Amino acid sequence: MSTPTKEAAEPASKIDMKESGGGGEIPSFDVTLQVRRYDPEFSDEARWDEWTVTMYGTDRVLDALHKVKWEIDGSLTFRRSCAHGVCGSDAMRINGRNRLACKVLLKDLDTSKPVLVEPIKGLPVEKDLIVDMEPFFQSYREIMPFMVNNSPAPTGERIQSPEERERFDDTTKCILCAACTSSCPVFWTDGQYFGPAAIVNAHRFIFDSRDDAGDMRLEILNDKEGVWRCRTTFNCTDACPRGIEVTKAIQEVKRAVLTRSM
Amino acid sequence: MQVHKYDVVIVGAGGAGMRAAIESGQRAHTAVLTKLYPTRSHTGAAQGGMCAALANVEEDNWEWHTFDTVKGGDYLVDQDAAEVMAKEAIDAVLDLEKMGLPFNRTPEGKIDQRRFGGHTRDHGKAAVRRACYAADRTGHMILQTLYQNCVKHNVEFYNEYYVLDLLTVDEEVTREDGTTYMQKKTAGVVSYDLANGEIHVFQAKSVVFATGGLGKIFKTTSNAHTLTADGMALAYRAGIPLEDMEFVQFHPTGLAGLGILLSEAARGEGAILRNSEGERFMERYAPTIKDLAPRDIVARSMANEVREGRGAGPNKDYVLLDLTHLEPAHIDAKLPDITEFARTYLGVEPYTEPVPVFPTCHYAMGGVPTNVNAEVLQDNDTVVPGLYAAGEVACVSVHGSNRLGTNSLLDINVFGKRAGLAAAEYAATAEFVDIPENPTAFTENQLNAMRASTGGERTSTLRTELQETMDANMQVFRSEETIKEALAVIADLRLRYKNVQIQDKGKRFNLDLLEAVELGFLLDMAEVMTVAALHRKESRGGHYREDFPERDDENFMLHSMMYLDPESSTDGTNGIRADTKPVVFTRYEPMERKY
Amino acid sequence: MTTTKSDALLPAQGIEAPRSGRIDPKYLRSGSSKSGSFEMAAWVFMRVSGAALVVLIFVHLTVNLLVGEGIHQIDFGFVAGKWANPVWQFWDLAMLWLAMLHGGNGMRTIINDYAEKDSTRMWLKSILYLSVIVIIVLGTMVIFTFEPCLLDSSGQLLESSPSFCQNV
Amino acid sequence: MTQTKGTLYKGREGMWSWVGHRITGVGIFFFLLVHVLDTSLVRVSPEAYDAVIGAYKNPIMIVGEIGLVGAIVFHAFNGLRIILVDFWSQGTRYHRQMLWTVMGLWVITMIGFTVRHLMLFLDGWGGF
Ligand SMILES: Cc1cc2nc3c(=O)[nH]c(=O)nc-3n(C[C@H](O)[C@H](O)[C@H](O)COP(=O)(O)OP(=O)(O)OC[C@H]3O[C@@H](n4cnc5c(N)ncnc54)[C@H](O)[C@@H]3O)c2cc1C
Ligand code: HEM
Ligand code: SF4
Ligand code: F3S
Ligand code: FES
Repeated sequence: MSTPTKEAAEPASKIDMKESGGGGEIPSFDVTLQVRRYDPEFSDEARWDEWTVTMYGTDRVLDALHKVKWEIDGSLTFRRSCAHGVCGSDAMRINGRNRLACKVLLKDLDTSKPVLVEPIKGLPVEKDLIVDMEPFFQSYREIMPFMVNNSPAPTGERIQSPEERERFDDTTKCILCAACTSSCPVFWTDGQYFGPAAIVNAHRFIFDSRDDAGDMRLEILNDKEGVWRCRTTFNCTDACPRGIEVTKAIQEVKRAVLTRSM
Repeated sequence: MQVHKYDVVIVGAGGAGMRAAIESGQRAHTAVLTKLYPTRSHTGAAQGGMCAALANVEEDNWEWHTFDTVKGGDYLVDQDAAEVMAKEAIDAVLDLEKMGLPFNRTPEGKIDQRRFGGHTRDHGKAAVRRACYAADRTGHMILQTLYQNCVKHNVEFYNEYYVLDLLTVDEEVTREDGTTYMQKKTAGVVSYDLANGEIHVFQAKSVVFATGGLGKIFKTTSNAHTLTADGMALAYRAGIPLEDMEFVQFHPTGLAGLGILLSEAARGEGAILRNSEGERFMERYAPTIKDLAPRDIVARSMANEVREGRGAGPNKDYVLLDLTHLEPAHIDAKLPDITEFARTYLGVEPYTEPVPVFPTCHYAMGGVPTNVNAEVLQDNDTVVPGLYAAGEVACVSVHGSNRLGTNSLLDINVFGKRAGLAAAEYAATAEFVDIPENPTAFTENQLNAMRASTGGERTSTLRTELQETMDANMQVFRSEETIKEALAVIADLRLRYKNVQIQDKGKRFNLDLLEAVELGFLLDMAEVMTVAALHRKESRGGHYREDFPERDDENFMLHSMMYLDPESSTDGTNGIRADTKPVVFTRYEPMERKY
Repeated sequence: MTTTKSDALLPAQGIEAPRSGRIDPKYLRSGSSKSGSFEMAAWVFMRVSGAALVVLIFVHLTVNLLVGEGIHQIDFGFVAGKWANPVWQFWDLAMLWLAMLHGGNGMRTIINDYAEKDSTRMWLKSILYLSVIVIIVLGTMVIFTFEPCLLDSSGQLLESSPSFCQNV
Repeated sequence: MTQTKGTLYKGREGMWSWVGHRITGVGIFFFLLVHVLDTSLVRVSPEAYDAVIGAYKNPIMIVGEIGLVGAIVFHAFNGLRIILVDFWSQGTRYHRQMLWTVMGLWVITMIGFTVRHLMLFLDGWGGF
């Protein structure tokens, strides 16, 4: 950290505080939310509910959902926790695309039309926006998402160069939100495909220089439901809220499986 | 009602819970109950790093780390515990590395370390590189790595199981001198399956609480929606005291209105705090180190600007973090997370616009009292057999009145591991304690009453009122007047809470119901915090009393201990008995805390 | 490890950890019967055959449609003229095989994706395989047994015969 | 309930190119089935073959042929793009640019083909 204590004069700010800093009124606007709802306790049919709420410029879709839940209809159900895009609870389909509700600002949407909110596709819907995540985590568990190192542990750390560390950096960012897997047209078809998230997490270990079980993971993903089912549709990459290059990771795994069998 | 029987039940699957589960799961029949999928826990939000005196990049040792921790906590730290933590920090980091955590590396391939506020070499001589980190997502990597190892060791998770009651049994024990006391014993927990609303009883020899913090007591917080003080409230309701609850850390730079954390690194890189007039106000409060003053001082200065009408924004309720004089390339290189948060959430472009910030409730220094083996205490020194606590829910106390950055990720690993080991070891020889009769009665009555209520009060209204009063009266400035104001509001809210009515009458995923239950935890803990604050008539660390602005070692070099006690009445609040506990000193004499 | 079942004072029920055995059976992978290496080979084949087909098909289209009189030149004589040359015979044979196998495998993927029931899947694939075999066999036979210089009943060369038949 | 209905997923270039690839692939496959069958008629008799092939020379079929060639050309170029995405290390980063290239090449090829095909067709066409 640099210490800016010795500067001769206070560094010039590029803005006139009185104007921009004094801040105008945070704009408020009305948003219509259309949520696809389903509660098997009361009906086998899914339905669309619609509410119009007044929201502010800094509000996100999650805030609008909360507003409905807290002020209008307490039975509206969705998962959430951190509210800033790091826990992966609230992947849902917003205006047709998988997003984290806590990362989509309402003002970035076209609020002249209703905002459509649906559960993510391809996993069994349990209630409203909540889906059963178990099949998703099952695939994750199957790819051995943990370090395997059979050599005797050194007293200190295992040495790894910054370049070796960089090799799998991208895929360590995954928060297991399922936005990718549930955006994949192949996964939608029968839910048998391992799915991008499982492959991303396998990639994280396959390319970790400290790990010894890469071959086993490649074998697992050489399954008929493994990497070969990916048709490079890139929906996963587009959906990933962490900006992981998911398809790239999948392609690297495919090439690794190929190289290994040759 | 369904009954399960496990040697060890761990409540919470954040960093502390899963670290415990990895140890206990390999030694005893263990279940982890968590109201969230493990990887949703808030440990994943931590960015900065985890400290350990590895001395990988420069000279360092655990004794210096102990000193920094003690001093950072304004000497209210139990020094024996701080020593344990600083000493075991090294293994804690190496354990994680061997579990696979992808730490950033030095050119030689060792774990890289960086500086962090309050961590110094040789007792304050200069800043030291002690924080081990994985980019700007150390907490995320810790959470993922621990979960991965739980998968590896086949830990049994009960996901989306809310623990709503701690089952203990009181037994009369006669001391050597003939006097008697009530010894608590752990029998198990009662939990609620979110998916279908069924109640499950878990009988266990050992129960480990690792339920995290209480940020949602406040309106502005860096904490998750789900951090509602559950574990503290459950322990408290079961008759366990709570220690040092008045100490809450407010982080200076939360995104205004949202509370999302912007790391201290921003100011380290030269960002400047300004008020609505564009003035660099920290020059007035800390003329030499200005914006880089300690967290509590900066937070208070910011709040003071707002209070005196120099806040920015339409409601004049925040100040501005100005990065516009920095090169965009520099901002991108050093502060990518900050720029992303500011853009995503406030739509503010930090290259050209100042970012609205305000202190945000960040961390609870207090909690369920434990000794260094993570064993929960039912008073100043009696251990409750079979009950353990670790992580933010616990108070060991290693953070005293103010936690140093990076010491919490360390805390959850060191004491999480200790809790898991101790719980398994205890379970190896202990007998099950019989579950009390009607174990689910309390929980079921509570839930049924809420389901049936027609009182018309909304959970969200009460919660908002609580959070607003806490922000207004119990934040960085407190005085007898504001504390009493908060107490009055809380008392009123507690009455209204009886009339809380929920709208979702279903069994499946009834989060409406659970939010109402969580509000009960928040109200209880807000009250305890406020009463504790009322009793501490001094200013120390995160607790600042305008009517007592000085630290008062003579009268208050003591931990506070708050007991649920229906017979007691303190300053107008009924039901809380305030007591104290001595602070443990080993090598460091209290000094004035200045940097 | 100690016992799972509760045998103490409360009714004992050995309850599994939830949501691990609770997966919707639709998602359970029935321990893959078909070896992955087949899928890998198919994947590679799609790429190799695709690359080859680009050349084969583009030349085919150019020769048939873009040079000479284009579409109007195509008649029996044109085909006969081409197949008199073994290069074209081989060309069309390769195209036939590669395209059918490539297309057939592509169709197999698509059936795998969308058939909802195992029985439907089996039926569709049987029909697919059968038609691919029939077409390949038929096409191959046509190319190899093709007789360019047909005579009519009177023993005269047919009008549509390619010009080289005159020289025979 | 497994949600199969609801709104259409709003995929981007990658998804739509895949949809296109799949549809063209299926289309070409069925054409090929027919095409092999009609070509087999050369074994039956020249008249039969010429009669069927004659059908390809009618103006409606000409439009169909342009469609077919359009499908093949797209499938072929996009197939090459997929191969690049698979084997070129930077392929996934530039898949969008490559798709625009595919579309550009497709337009150029199709203009060329259509003009030439129509000219040749009109040249030799005797009218209805
Ligand atoms: C934004 C942010 C940044 C931070 N940065 C740093 C940093 O850089 N360095 C550092 O050292 N510290 C940092 N901290 C602090 C540190 O991250 C936390 O204190 C620590 O992670 C707490 O871990 P935990 O395991 O105690 O709780 P958590 O991770 O919060 O986990 C709580 C668990 O308890 C479960 N639970 C809660 N209630 C119940 C219930 N009733 N029944 C069942 N389960 C329940 C939840 O499901 C969850 O699994 C940061 C904190 C925040 C908010
Ligand atoms: C012209 C050259 C061709 C090239 C370069 C080519 C390339 C490809 C490639 C690379 C794939 C794999 C796509 C994937 O895995 O995602 C594919 C799939 C396919 N091809 Fe071709 N192909 C060509 C010609 C043909 C022909 C002639 C047919 C028809 C007989 C055909 C039918 C199909 C089908 C049905 C698929 C499956 C589509 C899917 O799974 O989505 N292709 N092609
Ligand atoms: S890869 Fe991205 S989208 Fe997929 S689960 Fe991980 S974070 Fe979510
Ligand atoms: S969306 Fe699916 S098809 Fe492949 S590129 Fe992503 S996994
Ligand atoms: S609530 Fe955590 S990712 Fe959105």
